[in-house]
Amino acid sequence: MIDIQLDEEQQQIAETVTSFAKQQIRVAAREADENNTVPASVIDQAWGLGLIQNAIPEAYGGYGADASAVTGTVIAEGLAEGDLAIAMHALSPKLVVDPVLHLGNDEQKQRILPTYTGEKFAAGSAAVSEPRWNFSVSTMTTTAKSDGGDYVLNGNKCLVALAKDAPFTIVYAKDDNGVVGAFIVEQGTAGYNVGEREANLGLRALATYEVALEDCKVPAANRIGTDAQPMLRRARVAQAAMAVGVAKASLDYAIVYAKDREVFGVKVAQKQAIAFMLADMAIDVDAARLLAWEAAWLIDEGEEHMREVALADQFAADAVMTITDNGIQVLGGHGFIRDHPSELWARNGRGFVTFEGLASV
Amino acid sequence: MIDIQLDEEQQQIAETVTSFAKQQIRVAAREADENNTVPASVIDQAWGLGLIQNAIPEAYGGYGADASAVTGTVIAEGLAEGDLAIAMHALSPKLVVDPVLHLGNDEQKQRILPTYTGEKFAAGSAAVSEPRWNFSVSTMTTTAKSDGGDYVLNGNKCLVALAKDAPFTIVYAKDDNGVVGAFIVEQGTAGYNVGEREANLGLRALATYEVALEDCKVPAANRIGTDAQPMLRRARVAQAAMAVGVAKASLDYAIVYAKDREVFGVKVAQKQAIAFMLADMAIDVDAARLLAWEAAWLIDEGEEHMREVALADQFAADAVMTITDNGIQVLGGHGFIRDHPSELWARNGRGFVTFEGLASV
Amino acid sequence: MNFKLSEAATQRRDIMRMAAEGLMRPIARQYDEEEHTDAWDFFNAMWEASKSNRDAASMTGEGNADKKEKSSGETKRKRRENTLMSAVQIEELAWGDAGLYLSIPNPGLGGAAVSAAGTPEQKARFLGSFHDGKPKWAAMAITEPHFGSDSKQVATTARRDGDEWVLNGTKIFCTSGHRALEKSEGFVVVWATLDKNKGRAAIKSFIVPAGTPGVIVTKCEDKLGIRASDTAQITFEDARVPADHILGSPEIVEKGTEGFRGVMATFDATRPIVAASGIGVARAALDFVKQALADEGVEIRYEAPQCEMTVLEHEIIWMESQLQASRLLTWRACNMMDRGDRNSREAAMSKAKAGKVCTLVTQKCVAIMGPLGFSRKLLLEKWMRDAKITDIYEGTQQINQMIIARDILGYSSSELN
Amino acid sequence: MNFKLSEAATQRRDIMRMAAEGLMRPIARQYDEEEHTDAWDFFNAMWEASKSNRDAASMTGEGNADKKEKSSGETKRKRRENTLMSAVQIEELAWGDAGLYLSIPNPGLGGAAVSAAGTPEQKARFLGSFHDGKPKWAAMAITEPHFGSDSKQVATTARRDGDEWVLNGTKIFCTSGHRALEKSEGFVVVWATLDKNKGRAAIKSFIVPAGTPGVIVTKCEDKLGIRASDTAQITFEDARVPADHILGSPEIVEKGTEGFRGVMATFDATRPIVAASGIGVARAALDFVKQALADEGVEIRYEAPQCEMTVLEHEIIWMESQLQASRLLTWRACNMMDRGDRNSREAAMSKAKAGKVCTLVTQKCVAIMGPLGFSRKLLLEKWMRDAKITDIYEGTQQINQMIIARDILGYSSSELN
Repeated sequence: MIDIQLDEEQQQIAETVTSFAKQQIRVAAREADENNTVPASVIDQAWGLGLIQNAIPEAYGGYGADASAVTGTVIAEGLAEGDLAIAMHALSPKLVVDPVLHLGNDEQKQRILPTYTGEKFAAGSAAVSEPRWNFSVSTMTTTAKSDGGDYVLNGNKCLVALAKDAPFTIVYAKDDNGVVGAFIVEQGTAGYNVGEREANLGLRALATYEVALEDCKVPAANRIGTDAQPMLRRARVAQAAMAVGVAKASLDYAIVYAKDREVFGVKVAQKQAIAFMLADMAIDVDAARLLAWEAAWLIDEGEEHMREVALADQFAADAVMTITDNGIQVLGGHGFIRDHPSELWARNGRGFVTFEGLASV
Repeated sequence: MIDIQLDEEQQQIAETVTSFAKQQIRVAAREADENNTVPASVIDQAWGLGLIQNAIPEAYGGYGADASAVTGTVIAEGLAEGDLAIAMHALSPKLVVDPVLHLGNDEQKQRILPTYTGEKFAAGSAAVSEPRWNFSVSTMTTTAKSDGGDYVLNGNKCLVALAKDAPFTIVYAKDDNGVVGAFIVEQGTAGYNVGEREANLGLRALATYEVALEDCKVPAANRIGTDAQPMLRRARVAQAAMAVGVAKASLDYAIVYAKDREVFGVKVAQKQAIAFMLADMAIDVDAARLLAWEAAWLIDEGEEHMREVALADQFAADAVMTITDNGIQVLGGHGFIRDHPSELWARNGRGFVTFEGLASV
Repeated sequence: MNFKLSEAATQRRDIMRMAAEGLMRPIARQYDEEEHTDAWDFFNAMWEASKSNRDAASMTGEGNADKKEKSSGETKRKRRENTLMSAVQIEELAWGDAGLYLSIPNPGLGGAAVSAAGTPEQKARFLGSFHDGKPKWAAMAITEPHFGSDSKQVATTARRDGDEWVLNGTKIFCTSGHRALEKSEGFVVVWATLDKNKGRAAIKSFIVPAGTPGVIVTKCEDKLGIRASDTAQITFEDARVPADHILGSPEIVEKGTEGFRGVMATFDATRPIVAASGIGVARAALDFVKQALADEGVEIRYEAPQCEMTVLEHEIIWMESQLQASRLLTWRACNMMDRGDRNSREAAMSKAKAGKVCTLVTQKCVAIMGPLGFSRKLLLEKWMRDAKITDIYEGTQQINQMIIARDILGYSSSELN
Repeated sequence: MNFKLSEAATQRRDIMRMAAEGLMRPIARQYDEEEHTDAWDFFNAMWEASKSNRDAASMTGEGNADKKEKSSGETKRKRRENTLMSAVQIEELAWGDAGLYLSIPNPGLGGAAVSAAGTPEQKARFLGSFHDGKPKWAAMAITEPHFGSDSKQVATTARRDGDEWVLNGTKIFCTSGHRALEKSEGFVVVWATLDKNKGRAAIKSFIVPAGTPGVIVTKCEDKLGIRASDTAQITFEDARVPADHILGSPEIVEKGTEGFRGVMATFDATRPIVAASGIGVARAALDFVKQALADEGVEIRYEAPQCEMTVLEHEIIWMESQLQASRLLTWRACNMMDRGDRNSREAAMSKAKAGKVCTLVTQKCVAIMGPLGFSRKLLLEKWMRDAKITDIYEGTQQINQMIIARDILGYSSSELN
């Protein structure tokens, strides 16, 4: 029976995450952006919430709690409401944990998951995007050639988050049959060459790199499942949820500003042009969230979800663009100034349309 | 030097045409739509303005005045501001006159043009569209096969305006080389089979038909020029101008209504949501007109104009959709009622996006 | 969380789809072209069907369907899904034909008012008649020529004269008003003021049965779309109804606008239903286009990269995402109502979104199909005309934006208007 | 009617394009990353260039370029094209770099005010200095922390004390204010009120030269875009200027808001120029994307049928049509100004349209180029950041919609606000 609401546990997680995001993440966001660094203390605190460990079964050292995609959207939205770069850094372990957990075999789980159940935060990474204007998963050119019991990876990746720090990076590449597969690459593997740190429009605090894969050899046992599409779809839903978080942050800030600021003798928010813009923003924040929930729920139920993920992804990417742009517009000249966070959210939000979801970061 | 305004003569034509449209055409529009008939008296009056005859040189019985594409847009916009169906009926001679005048040879001019300089209105017609969802000029399937000194036309056309009345119809078809050509077909030619009158969403007053061309043989001398694209582009600009006329009608009516109607103690127009909507409509009416003027001016100057025609066409087709839809919205429930003309303009305006411009009508 | 229809809802949906396909689609074009005629075969069939189905009310947009269940007291709070089920069913009926769906003989909005504010005696008498006999309609008459959404402007008067109320004034945009008053033994609930100087508190509603002298249907509107539905203009000239035909108290309690608020609150139930009907129309258009494309072998590649995707694919995906967004917003609003939660904001959101989306989707579907979209041979152009009303009635786009804005800003109607 | 640039305008355009390509593009990224630094090589070069070109004013957005020609009296009314030429040139400069364009040393908006309202003596003294010496800037200080567009809210005060005016208050969003006051021998024109109780009539403007004690640039804003341009916050603490530094009369004429209106009217000149600068930025992005696509062999088929067109083609055509629409609206507004016709509505239209279009076009260009669009290796992301200001300064989108709406509705500011 249709029941469109979080259950009590999810509701509690949402509240915990959102309050952490507002109290700990958001206050650090501007400085992080200006200094191109995510503060380690915030990441440590986030780690302390156990969001990653929760999803890992006790057998591998985790807490064995809720690993559902729906709960994943709740966490992703909540943290992103604080700051997208910090949220992505904090959630980077999921780039490795999620594929291994849901599609990996027991040996892979044994080998990988305990890294992400320790006392301290450990980064994860994924290499999806390639530095071309027309990159998409279907046009991926990175290859994974079978070579005896190994795969040899070749290609150039970009927007690989935390490529220097992560003990494991999941590299997406096309195998000899043209199927996109996911390959576990350990830090230090020969041919896994991390290039210079990238400078981007948004997500400045998040360390992303170009990675050149040059005859990078990994054992066949490092391939997770066969077709990587399900993993990428799961990641895309989480990204849609992050887009919702960014959009919501921008909307809420605009509401507070518009209720505070006067123009022509009344509050800005009392002007229909602004009030109705806020109403439209609110509608699309909610709509985007519902689409993300539905797609996540279908994943959890093991139902067909390709189409719904595409719809959620597309809607959220468009919505966050429009909403964060309006978030600036409501503030007028002040929206253009970096004293206010609106422009930061607009820059970060642009990422969702500029590359294949944000599957890579 | 850039000079974006009508010259005095064009200004005068604009005023004449607009006042005729408002006083004679618009009052007849609703009844014409409900009864599926354009009243002959209005067409006769329009004929009396000499708009068609003006463009025809004295040598062929015309007045030898301004035949420029720019003036064409002024006339098209002005009449369409009255009613699109009536405007298209009144201007139907141009479907024949324009191609012959600008791209025909002297023999064709001698043969055709005097028909359109008489005391009485004579209809013209053109057969472009074909009854398929994905019709476009480039996917045209009607063929004109060379057969000795003749062309044999085969194919199905739709939205052929006044196909039963027009002494001449210009049929567009692909020749043996795949070039789209324009062929003069006289009423009564064997194989030119006019089907049933069509029933459409809009333009209900305008008599349009499906036409089946079945081994319809016309002499080679009936082909106008070689490539018909320039004729179609000229027609498209006129249609963009008609879209402007329809949009302007809807805007102006909405303005008057919104200034008259009260809501919550003030005029509807005093509400920002409505006032700003009207402002946006006004911007796009003007923008669409300027784009149409520019494209027409380039045609008149003999400059390259393919791109500008496409831009003008696209912009106008989109703009008339949005504007006439908003024209209904401003009236609220009354916009949905046929006591007001807004819904008629919305229905008529839809034509511009539903088929290859309105090149065929 | 659950995004799957219950078995019961699925069954109802399937039944409605059968009715939509079997009874409505075949006559949709006819009753659009033949405006102001009555589809009696259809009306009778639906009347019969609803007679054998005591939940008729729930499929016809009253939004008060849960009342019954609540009174039964048996079902757990969590298990109610009546509003949602209404939305699901009405999407199907509107998918069949929006004008015909609105014309289904039933107590409609008039009945909803009686059900919400009537005495047990009034309910028994006026709603009871809908269980038997010939097809009947009941309608709601609020709007007047000089106002639309600003319903405190009611100028129709009700004057007490002995044991009767005497009504004078003119109402417009009364859905099914003609059928309620002149084509059946139905009734119209009329808003009238006891005292124009006393504002909202003086506005009361009155049950006016068919056959009341002085009640004249002066016009049935010619409309852009939903032509099968009658939209009546009704004039009241010293129309007299018995004193007990007033809904609620006849007293004017200053500041006491609870009655008025109650009526406003019914929008929380009806708006998601209107949204659902719009979604049904838009889905009809989209389903048609997708089928036509599939027949031509055109595949929609949902995961194609932007740089390879055709405009057509992009448009389809855009329409699907917007339509699904509207549906989820609608279901959420229904869900909340079924749970007994306040849903004014969410109801307005579903309506605002659906109003815009349905208008755009049907326009785009017409455009995609080229000459075929423009032709009255297909239903596409009709769906475009039908869809537009979604953005207008039960509060225009702008009215719903206002409600949402007030709610998110915490503003009263005097702070934002 | 004529849609072709004159030879003179073409020449100027080409010269500006050379400057844009040769002088601006190579340093655009640097001065974006190194916010709050000064591009002295560029400033000096432009200063030299403008010295040898007495029409410098016309290329820097003052919009009062025609003044000169009018006074010369030689050119026929019909032949003037100065405003248009400014628009054409500024589109090129902004195509080079919007932040650097705004930083070109020149009398700017401050100079425009002196030129419009100053005495011959004031003009000679303050504008004359811009013909020689080192690079100079003049700025306009209107906005204050507590207001944006509602300029009658000016709270900065001017008090007469003997032969001097004493200014107190804080101004923000003063373009080139830092360079005018601290990086050159320039000046700032400051709006201040003689009496807060007397509204607009009491608002006057004062020329405050660099070096005036009590004038402190308290902050240079960190911005989303146009980072090469300085946006100063200036505090006036008992800042004293001679009595003859007031522009216009010191008297407060009740109801006499001509001075204020005059200032408002300068928007009619500046708005199309701002529109042109936005168009320049958007065209930079679109040119880049089109070139990149052409390099990859991707052809844009303008006449492809919708059903075959790719999203990419459609986006490009949409962007081109919107951008050309903005340009034509802008040129029309300039044309009217050059003809001496009132163009308030048309100026606001050009600004409103360009503001929206430039924002969208640059966003779309970033999106089209995928990972490359997001990277700071290219200028695309920068153009997106730079473009957004077009929809904000010289009146936000909403302010311009208001002006247009008032004009088409025939409403006063009290009827529509």
